[in-house]
Amino acid sequence: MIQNEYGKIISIEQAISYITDGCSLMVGGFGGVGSPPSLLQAIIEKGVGGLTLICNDTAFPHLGVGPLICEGRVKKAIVSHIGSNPVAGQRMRDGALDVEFCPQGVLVERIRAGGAGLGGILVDIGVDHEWFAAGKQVIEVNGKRFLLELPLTADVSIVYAKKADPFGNLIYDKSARNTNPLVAMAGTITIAEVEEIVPLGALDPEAIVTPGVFVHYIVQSNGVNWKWIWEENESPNGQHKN
Amino acid sequence: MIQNEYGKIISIEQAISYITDGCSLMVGGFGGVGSPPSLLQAIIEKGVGGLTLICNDTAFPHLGVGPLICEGRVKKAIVSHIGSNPVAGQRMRDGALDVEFCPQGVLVERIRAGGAGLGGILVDIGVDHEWFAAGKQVIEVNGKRFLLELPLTADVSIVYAKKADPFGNLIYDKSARNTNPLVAMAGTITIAEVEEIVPLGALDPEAIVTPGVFVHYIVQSNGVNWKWIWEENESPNGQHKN
Amino acid sequence: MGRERIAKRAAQELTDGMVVNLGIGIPSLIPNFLGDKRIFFQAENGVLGIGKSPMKGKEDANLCNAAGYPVTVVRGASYFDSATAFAMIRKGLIDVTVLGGLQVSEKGDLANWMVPGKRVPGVGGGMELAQKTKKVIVVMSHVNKHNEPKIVSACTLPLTARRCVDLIITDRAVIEVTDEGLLLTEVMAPYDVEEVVRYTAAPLRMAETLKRVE
Amino acid sequence: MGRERIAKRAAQELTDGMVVNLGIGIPSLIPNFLGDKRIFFQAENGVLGIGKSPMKGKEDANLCNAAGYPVTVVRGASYFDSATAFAMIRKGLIDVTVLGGLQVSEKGDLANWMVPGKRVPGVGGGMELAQKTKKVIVVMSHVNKHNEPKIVSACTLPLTARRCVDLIITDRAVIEVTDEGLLLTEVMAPYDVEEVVRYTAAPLRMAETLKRVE
Repeated sequence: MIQNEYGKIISIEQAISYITDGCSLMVGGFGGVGSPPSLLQAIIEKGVGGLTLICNDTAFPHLGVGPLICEGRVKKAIVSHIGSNPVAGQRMRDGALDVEFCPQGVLVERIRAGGAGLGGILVDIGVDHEWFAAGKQVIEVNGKRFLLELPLTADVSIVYAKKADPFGNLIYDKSARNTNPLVAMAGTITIAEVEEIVPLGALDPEAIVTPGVFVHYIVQSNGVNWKWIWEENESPNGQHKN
Repeated sequence: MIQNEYGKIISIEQAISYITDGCSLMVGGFGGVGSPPSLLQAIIEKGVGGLTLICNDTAFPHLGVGPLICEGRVKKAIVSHIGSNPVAGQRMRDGALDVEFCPQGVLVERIRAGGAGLGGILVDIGVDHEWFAAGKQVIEVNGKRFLLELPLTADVSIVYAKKADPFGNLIYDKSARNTNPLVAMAGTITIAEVEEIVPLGALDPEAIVTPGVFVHYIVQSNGVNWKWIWEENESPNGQHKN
Repeated sequence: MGRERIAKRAAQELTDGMVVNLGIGIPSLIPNFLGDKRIFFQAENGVLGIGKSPMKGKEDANLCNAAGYPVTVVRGASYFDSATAFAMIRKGLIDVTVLGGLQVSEKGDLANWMVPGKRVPGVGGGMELAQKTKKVIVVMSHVNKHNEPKIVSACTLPLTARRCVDLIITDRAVIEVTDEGLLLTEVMAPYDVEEVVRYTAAPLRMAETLKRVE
Repeated sequence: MGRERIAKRAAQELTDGMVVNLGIGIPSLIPNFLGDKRIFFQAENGVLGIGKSPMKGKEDANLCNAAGYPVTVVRGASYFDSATAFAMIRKGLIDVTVLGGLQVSEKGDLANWMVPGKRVPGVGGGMELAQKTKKVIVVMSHVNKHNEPKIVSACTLPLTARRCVDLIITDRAVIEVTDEGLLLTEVMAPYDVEEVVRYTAAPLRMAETLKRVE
C-alpha cells in the first residue's frame, strides 16, 4: 500500500476536473509514443472542447492526441507537424482548426523556456523564412539576426511516465521520455499518468528525471488502449522502416 | 582493459595541450565540488595564463578553480560570486582580475544556451538593476521588460564525472553533478575527467546524464588533491551548517 | 543566542510538505527547530531533499549544500543540474525561502549582497530566490553593528530585488510586509514596542493581535 | 529499386564513429547497407544509438524512432528529452544528416516539407537538421512525377533552409554543392551525362574524376 503522503495521488476523475472547456492543454509524447492514454481517453469521455493543444504533433487519428483532434475538441493546435494525422489537415483546411506550426526544436525549447521561467529565447532557425518569421520580433546580436520565440506554458500539462513516487518524482521509459520532462515543467498544473506508483525512497535520486516539485498530481494509468501503427500495418521489415 | 574505440580516451598531458594562453576555459563545479582536480592541477603545472574563466564561482583559494585565480592565471572571470575566495576579491580591487558578475540562475542558463545553440535568453532577473542591466538590451514582450542575456561558450570545457564509457557518455555523483552537464554541452572542445572509465554498454541508457556526443575527450582522474573546507575547519555540527 | 531564537521563530513558518530554500548564515540553523515536519529543502547546486548533516567521518565530498558543506538526503530526494534548480526557482515552485538581509525597505525591497566599498562577493542565486519565491522571509539582526536600523523606508545599499520580502524576523520583532506597509505582529522580550519602533527607520503599524514573545 | 540504390550510395558517405540523423523515406533504408560500420544514429525524439529493427513480436512501444516505428539500441546508447536532442543538432554535433528532398537549388537551398495547395504537414525538425548539421546529404529521385527536374537554379517551393545542402544523391547522379556551383561527380547507369544535364535545371560542372557507376 502506497502512502499518499503529499496528497498528490488522485483518481483519473479528479484529475480531469482540472481540464475544462477552453483551457490550454499541453501533452507529452511524440507521434503518440509517451502520451498518457488514460487521461486522454477520460478527456474525450468528459466531453470538454475548445482546447488549445500544445504537443509535439497531432499524432495519428486513433492514438495519442489524435482523437482529440478528430472529435473536434481542439480549437487551436501549436505543433511541429500534422503529417501523421490527415484529419488534422482536413480540419485545418475546413477552417475548424487553427494550427500554429513551429519548428520542432524551437517548439520544445519554447516549452522548456515556459517551464524554466524564461521570458523568451533567440533562435536563428527560420529567421529569414517568410512564414516562420512572420509576426515575430527580430533581435540583432553582434550583427547577427535572431527570431525571438516566446515561452509556452499551459493551464494543465499531462505527461506519461514509467514510475512515480508519492512526491511526484518521475522516471520515464526509453524513447517515451521524449517531450515529457519538458511538458512536465511547463504546466500551471502538471498531472503525471504513470505505469507504477512506488513508495517514497524507491527511486534512485540519481535516476530521477523529473523532480517531484514540478508534478502536482499523479494518477495510475490503465495502460495503452490503442493499437500502434506498426501493429496495424504489416510488421516492419528491414532496419529503420518508416 | 577498456577499448578506446572512438579515440576519445587520452592522457591528461594530451588533454592539457588544448588549453593555451589566452583561451576561454569553462569549468564545471560549484564551490569546488564537482570540479576536475587533475586537469586543474595540470593547467597550473603547465603554466598557461591570460585565461578567461567561466565557472559558477571562484571556489576557495586552495581548491577547485581557486588556485587558477590565486596564481594569476585568470585575466577575466565570469562567475556568480567570489565570496568564498578572498584572493579573487583582492585581485579584482588591484585591477589584476576583471570580474563579470552574473546572477547564478542566469549564468547557468547562459551556459545552457551556449550548449544548446541558442542566440540568447530573456530573463526578468535584474531587469531594473543599475548594475546587472547595464549594457544589456532590454526587450519588451507584451508590455513586460526583459533583459537579453547572451549565451556562453568556451574554447575548452572541463568537467568532472563519476563514470564515462569510451563514447563519452557520462554519469555524475550526487551534488557533484551541479553545473557539469551544462558546462559539458558548452565547450567547443569538452574534456571529461572521470573517476572511472567503463566499457561501452556498461552504463544504463536511461541513467546517462550527458550523452557522449557532447564529450570530445576523456581522461582518468587521479582523484581530489585538495582538502575540503569542512575537513580543514572543525567538523560541521548541527544540520545545514554553513 | 539571538541567531538561534530567530531561526527557531522562522522554523514556525514552515509546514509539512513545503519546498524550501535556505540561505547561508542564520537560515542554516532552521532545520534544528523543525521537529518531525517533513520539509523538502532545495539547493541551487542541484539537490531537492537535503537532510541532516552527516556524522563526523561520514561526510561525502560529492554531497554538499550550496555553501559547500556536507549534507545527507531524505527519502524522495533527487539530484539535477543547476539549470534545473533555477528553473524550479524562476517558475515559482519554491514555497518559502529564508534569506539573510542587510536592509529591508517598507515596500519589501531587499538588499543583502554587498556593502559598497567593501569586498564584492557577488550576488550568487539571491536575486532569483528573492524575486521568484512564493514567500520570502528575511532573518537578520534588527540593527547593524553601528546600532543603525536595518529596516528602512528606502534601501541605500545595492538591491537584491524589489518588493520581494513578505516577512521580517529579527532578534527584536516579527514584521509583515503588507500592501499598506509594515505591520508589527510580534515583539521579542526583553525588547518592547517602543524600542522596536525607535530602531525601525520606517513607519510601523501595530497588528491587532500584536503579541509579546517571552 | 532506385530507392535502394540511392540508399546504398548514401551509405558510402558514412564512416566509423559518425553521429548521423536519418530522415524518413529513402534515408531509412541506409542502415541496410552499412556492413559493420559503427554509426551512432540520433533521433529527434531523444535517442542516440539506434540499432536494427526488432524481430517481429519483440517490438517495444516505448522504443521508437522519430517516425514512430519500433527500433532497438546499440551498446553505448542513451535516452534524453527532445530539447537535448535538438541541443545536439543546433550545436552542430551531428556529423551527417540524410534527408529527402522536393527541390535543391544550385546554391544548396533545400525545399523538402510542403507543396503549396497540397496538405501542409508541417516542418517537423527538418529546418534545424538542414541548417545545423555538419554535412547535409539529400537523397531523392532526380525528377518529380511530372518528369520535371528537382535540382533547379532557384527553389520555387517553400524553403526548409538556405545554402545547407552539401551533397545530392539521386537515382541518376551524385552532385556536390560547392562554392562554385554544382559539381557532377558520378553518373548512374543506365543514364549518361547528357541525360543528367538535360534533367537538371541548373548549371553542372563536370568533376575531373567524373565516373560512371554501373
